[in-house]
Amino acid sequence: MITVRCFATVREILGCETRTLPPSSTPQLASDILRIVAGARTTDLPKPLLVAINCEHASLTSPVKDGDEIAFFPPVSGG
Amino acid sequence: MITVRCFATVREILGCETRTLPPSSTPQLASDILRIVAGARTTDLPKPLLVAINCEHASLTSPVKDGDEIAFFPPVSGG
Amino acid sequence: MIIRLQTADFDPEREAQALDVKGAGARVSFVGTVRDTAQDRRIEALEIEHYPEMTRAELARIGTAAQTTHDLLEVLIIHRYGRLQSHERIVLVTVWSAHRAGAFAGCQAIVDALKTRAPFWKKEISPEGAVWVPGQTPQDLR
Amino acid sequence: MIIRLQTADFDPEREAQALDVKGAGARVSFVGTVRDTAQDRRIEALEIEHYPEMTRAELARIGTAAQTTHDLLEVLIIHRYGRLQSHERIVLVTVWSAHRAGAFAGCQAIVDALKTRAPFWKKEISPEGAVWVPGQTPQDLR
Repeated sequence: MITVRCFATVREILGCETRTLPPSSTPQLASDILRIVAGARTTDLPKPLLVAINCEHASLTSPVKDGDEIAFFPPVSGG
Repeated sequence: MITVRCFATVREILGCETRTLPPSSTPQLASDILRIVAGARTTDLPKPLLVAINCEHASLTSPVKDGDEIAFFPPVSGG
Repeated sequence: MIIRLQTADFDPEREAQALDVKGAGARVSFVGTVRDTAQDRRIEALEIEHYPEMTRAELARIGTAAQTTHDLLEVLIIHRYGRLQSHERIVLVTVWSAHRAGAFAGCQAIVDALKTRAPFWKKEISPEGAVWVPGQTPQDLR
Repeated sequence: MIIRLQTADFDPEREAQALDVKGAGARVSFVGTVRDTAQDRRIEALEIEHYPEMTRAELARIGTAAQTTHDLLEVLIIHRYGRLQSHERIVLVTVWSAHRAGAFAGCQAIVDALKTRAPFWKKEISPEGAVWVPGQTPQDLR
């Protein structure tokens, strides 16, 4: 199982906060997960789109494996 | 009248906090005032010796005139 | 190191006093507050969203890195989330060090990293509507 | 700009709150405290002497310069003198700015200038006796 979480504008555009996906039998990258959850709406998402895997900053080319939590969100504005 | 003030180690070495001197008829520099108040003990004073005239940092070559307040003190250690 | 994420306000001095840091000669604090204007729009409030588990992990990484690099004796980070009115405090970063140079550099390093790496997002609420504040991307991912 | 020279302790947060600074998004504070050791000697207390009229004038010049250079909205400087025990607060410098970069740079500039230009002298009291703390000379007079 892979958990997908979306924040801020990504959450608003995809209309979804948390989603779980079955593990894949073939190796997957963050970009593959994005294709599954965003589909055609990928082009509506903020650029750059930030990715985190297991609560660490990652990128769209980072590998994702069973049990991982992957998150998509826009650039951050804390502080 | 010229007011001379000494602080910290300068005060301790010269044994004097405040002193007044009559105005001079000839132009005077801070170093002239120092010679009057410290005399032979000038060599015992901290180096560098700092000088302020009318509450502004100055140097031993700054001119001093009637009505001025001149101060001698060691390097500072505030904060 | 103390890291707290909360909706409630905090008293910067009381929080600092609660940590009795031995050997510290210098303490530097940063307090960020909600401004009342942004690009000439009047800001009524800020809505702060975050990714709690990652925020906590990222702030711990940021704090630990600064502690090592700048020889900090202690680090305190408090960040609020939820809806905040203008002039309210958002964030507190306080660091302790033996000397001032490390304290200033360490506090600034944490605040800078927090603003580019910690997963917070702000929406500004003004009479004209709500607008997401443009964000920042971590240096190593640009 | 508020400048205070006093023997009494101060509450950094209360002092900052008393100034209601409009438009400030960032506030940076420096608090200097008496350390408990120096060169392996145990410090019991510090005796701080100063030149009151010049201290006030010099801090005003330092604060005004930083305010202009770093776009500060407000500056607060409190410095104690007299006898202070170890761990007691000595000095507070708090600055307000619209943004964090100016606030950090401005606060650090004031603290640095204060340490090299303001006429304060410290004597460390330890069980072995009293020792004057080596001082600093202003940059332009070296």
